[in-house]
Amino acid sequence: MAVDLATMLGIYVYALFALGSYSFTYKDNSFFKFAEHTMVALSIAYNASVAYGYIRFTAVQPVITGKDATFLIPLVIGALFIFFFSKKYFWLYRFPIAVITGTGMGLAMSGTISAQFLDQVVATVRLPLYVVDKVLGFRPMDTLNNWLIFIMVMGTLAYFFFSITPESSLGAATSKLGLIGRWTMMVAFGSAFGNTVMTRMNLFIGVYKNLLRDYTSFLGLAALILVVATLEGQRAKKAA
Amino acid sequence: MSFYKRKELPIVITALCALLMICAYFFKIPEAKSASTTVQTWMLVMVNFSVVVGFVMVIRMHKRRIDKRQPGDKSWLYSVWLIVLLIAYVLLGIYGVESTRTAAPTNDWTFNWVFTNALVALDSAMYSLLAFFIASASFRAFKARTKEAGVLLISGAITMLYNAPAGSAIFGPLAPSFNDLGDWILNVPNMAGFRGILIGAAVGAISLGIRVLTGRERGYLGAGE
Amino acid sequence: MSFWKKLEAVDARVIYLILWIAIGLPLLTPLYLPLSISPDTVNYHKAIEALPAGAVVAFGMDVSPAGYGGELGPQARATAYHLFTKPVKIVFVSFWETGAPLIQDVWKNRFVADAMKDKKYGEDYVNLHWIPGSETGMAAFAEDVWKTVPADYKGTKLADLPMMAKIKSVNDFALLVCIETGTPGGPEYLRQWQARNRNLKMLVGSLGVSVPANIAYMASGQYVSILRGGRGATEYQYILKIVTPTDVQGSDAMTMSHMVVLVFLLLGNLGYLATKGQKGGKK
Amino acid sequence: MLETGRVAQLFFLIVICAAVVYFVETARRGKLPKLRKVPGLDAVEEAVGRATEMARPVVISTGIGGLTDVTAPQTVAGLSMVGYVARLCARYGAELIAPARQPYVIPVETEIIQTAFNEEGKPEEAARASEMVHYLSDSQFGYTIAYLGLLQRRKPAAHLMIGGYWAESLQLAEVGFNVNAIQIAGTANTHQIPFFVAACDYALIGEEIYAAGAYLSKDPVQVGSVAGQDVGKAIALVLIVVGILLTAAGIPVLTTLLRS
Repeated sequence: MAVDLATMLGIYVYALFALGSYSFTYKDNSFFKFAEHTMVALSIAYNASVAYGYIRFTAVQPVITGKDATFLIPLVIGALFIFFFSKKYFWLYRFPIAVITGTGMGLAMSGTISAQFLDQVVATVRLPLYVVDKVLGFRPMDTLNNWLIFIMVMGTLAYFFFSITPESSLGAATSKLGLIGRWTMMVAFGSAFGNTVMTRMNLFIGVYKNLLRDYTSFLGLAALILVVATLEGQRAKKAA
Repeated sequence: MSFYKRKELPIVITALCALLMICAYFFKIPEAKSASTTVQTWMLVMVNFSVVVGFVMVIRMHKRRIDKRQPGDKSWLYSVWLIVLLIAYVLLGIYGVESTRTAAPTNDWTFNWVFTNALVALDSAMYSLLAFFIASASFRAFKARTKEAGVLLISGAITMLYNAPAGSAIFGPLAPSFNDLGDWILNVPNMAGFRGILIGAAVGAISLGIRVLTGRERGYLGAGE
Repeated sequence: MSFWKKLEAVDARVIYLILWIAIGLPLLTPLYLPLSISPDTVNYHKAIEALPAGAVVAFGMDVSPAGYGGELGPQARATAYHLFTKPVKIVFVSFWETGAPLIQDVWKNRFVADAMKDKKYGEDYVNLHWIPGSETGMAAFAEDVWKTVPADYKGTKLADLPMMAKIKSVNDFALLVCIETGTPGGPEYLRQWQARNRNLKMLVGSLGVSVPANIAYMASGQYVSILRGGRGATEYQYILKIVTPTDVQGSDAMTMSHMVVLVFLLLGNLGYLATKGQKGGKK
Repeated sequence: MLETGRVAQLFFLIVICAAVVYFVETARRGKLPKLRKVPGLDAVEEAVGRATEMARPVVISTGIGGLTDVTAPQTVAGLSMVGYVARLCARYGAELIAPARQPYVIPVETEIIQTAFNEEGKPEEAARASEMVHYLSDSQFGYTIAYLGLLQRRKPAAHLMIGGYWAESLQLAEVGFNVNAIQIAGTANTHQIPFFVAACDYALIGEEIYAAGAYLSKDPVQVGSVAGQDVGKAIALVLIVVGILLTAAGIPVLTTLLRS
């Protein structure tokens, strides 16, 4: 299969950076540092480029063509970000930050109360504590699960009460309930642990698959990086 | 110090913007709604300027490293590479935007090539380093030293077996029951635990919001008076 | 030195090498290990099947390259394929700057490209590219699409895209599919989109790490269903019958990698129990 | 006038906000609400004591978060812990090492340590506070590599991590475990908590770090908001109990009300 030069070069660049990153598991070396610095540079430059594109066509264009001059306002306020680096005019930098924080905070607050507070409460409230199916009759397992969810949600909430001290009877009850919560969360975190393993492994498998597209670049670069890292390690040992 | 240089004015602006958003969400006031949409679209323009801060900060820091280089230490060369690449890729991005007359620099072939082959590789590989660390920590650090850690690890092990596509197969005819157990962990204790955490986090987010609104939380405005 | 102590003192690099080999094997030859399909994936599939003709679907490609390179790429491609085989209108959009260019990468997939053949850009689907501002961007989009996005990814004005004539705000969408890496993602859509349009159904393509939290949103009915990480992606591919040998290899590799971690966990803990009390000092 | 379906939302938003404002303001006026001691704090004193006995250092870090963004509360909680640990180190005479990632956290952290040593009557050590804070690197992985090296070289007897931790949590906890340190760790980043629980001797879960920070610092805004948030959680708890009983009795009135 004929592969054009750009694709081939792409495969090599991909392998260089992927293996350079992985070489950290062998030892810290020049390839890893090179990969790390490249990543910082490219990600900041990428974000800056798309930001430029957005400003250019959403705000600057309408102002230049006279279609919507009001965009001059955010352009000017946004430009105040530059004063972040001025000791004297630092205070100007606070204006765009104030607008951005305020808008974001206001939106998050109004949305959170329904999406993460009330809807979660309502979902718990709706659980029947005695489950009867029209066809199958009484459902003991579902009933038990609903009871468990009810108690475990309360336990988790109770665990995070901090202003009730355990001396009072209410405090003693809360801390007992909270104990259930702590155990519930241990099971939940176990589940989180297992699922994190899945994500990380899948990501590695994804990169591994891409590396296997071409054996020459994969094995060749891997060998090169291993040799260089070993030599560097020996030199560092001698120097020390 | 003059009034407008202090933090009070920005705090008032923060509060006003937040209140506008809240009003527009809860009340049927057409003026508030259209004002809030306008502020939102303005904010989308403004927020893009913040990349300048990161951009200049990283260049400054690496310039300092180059200036302070020690004889015999070659690590300053990485800083040179970082600065050169950073500026070159931004210039390429601007060229891409201008030459294709679109907001997306990735419409430029070269810019997109670097994105797909270099940035995607780096991002994926750096984050997947964790796969290795999880493997070694599983062997060397994740020990059931307490009952809690024991419960966590057992729940984790069941989840892993359940997640592995062929994991439950080792149970042979009992595989469906094992899958039920995996589902149960996810849907009952895990769900209940995370529901509690979510409700707590929602309250925490609202609390942070009101502290910012009332000027009791000022970290976001930077140091100084 | 006892056996267990020697085992515990093993160089971490040996462990890393075992991982390379264990995952490499199935990637070289597929083992065709069995797979079962979870109810969430079935429900995810059903929700898209149930879409009426002409329904407008938002496709939120909110991914980082790392998310896409791992679990979310296969999810996004399978979901796009499924949607393109249905008589629905799709609006692709991204609130992650890195996600937007990957929309085109999804279209390049063999199955997706095949399903797209009969669809017309501008009439059946559009790509509105990237919207900045994270959660604020979502709110602005929800309230007024046209004001937030003046043009699509190629710079075409929305007025020149016929299907956009009927799409003005979040109320015009029947379904949102969000393929999410992190923040902004599902919870932000809940706060800004579903809070404004209570009839908006949501499907979430979730990274494994986010599954435990997302289960709570699913149990409350806020999400119709989710795809559970890489496992969910593979199951979905099986349901849609778009599994390639490479996918099978990936799925086998997933099994192998999990087994490796499980064996390490088991050995490490056996060693710990066997040498407990010998160590001293440490509780 | 109100949007339909958002009445209950607005009501509860106002109630929670009012509770936080009330407790923060009364705390600022000097009436600090009493907080319970988070269990992990006893373990901290024990760990520092053990380090003193073994004549090995105490390492404490505040994560890789900042002080100006959404991660700030976590870093602040970590800094409160630094103050507490520094006081204990001064009292017992243990060596303190505080690795840092963000350059602008360093002066804040140094000052905290200095104050702690001064308050314990150790001015000579206080003068060397800036040597206790180690700036490692601002890049995530650069910081991690340097931190791991530090743990391996210095072999601390106590290793504390309180703050915003991401991918590095796992490696730090693993190496800390391998050098036989007593480890106490806490973060509000849910994904990282499992690693801390599995590899550390004591883990502070999520919001516990804020409560611990508030408990130690006695900062009125921190203490007040912890107390105010308790009201929010109590409301959720009461709603759930009342609601589920009403549902069981066949009266779904609460669900309707909450959706109004």
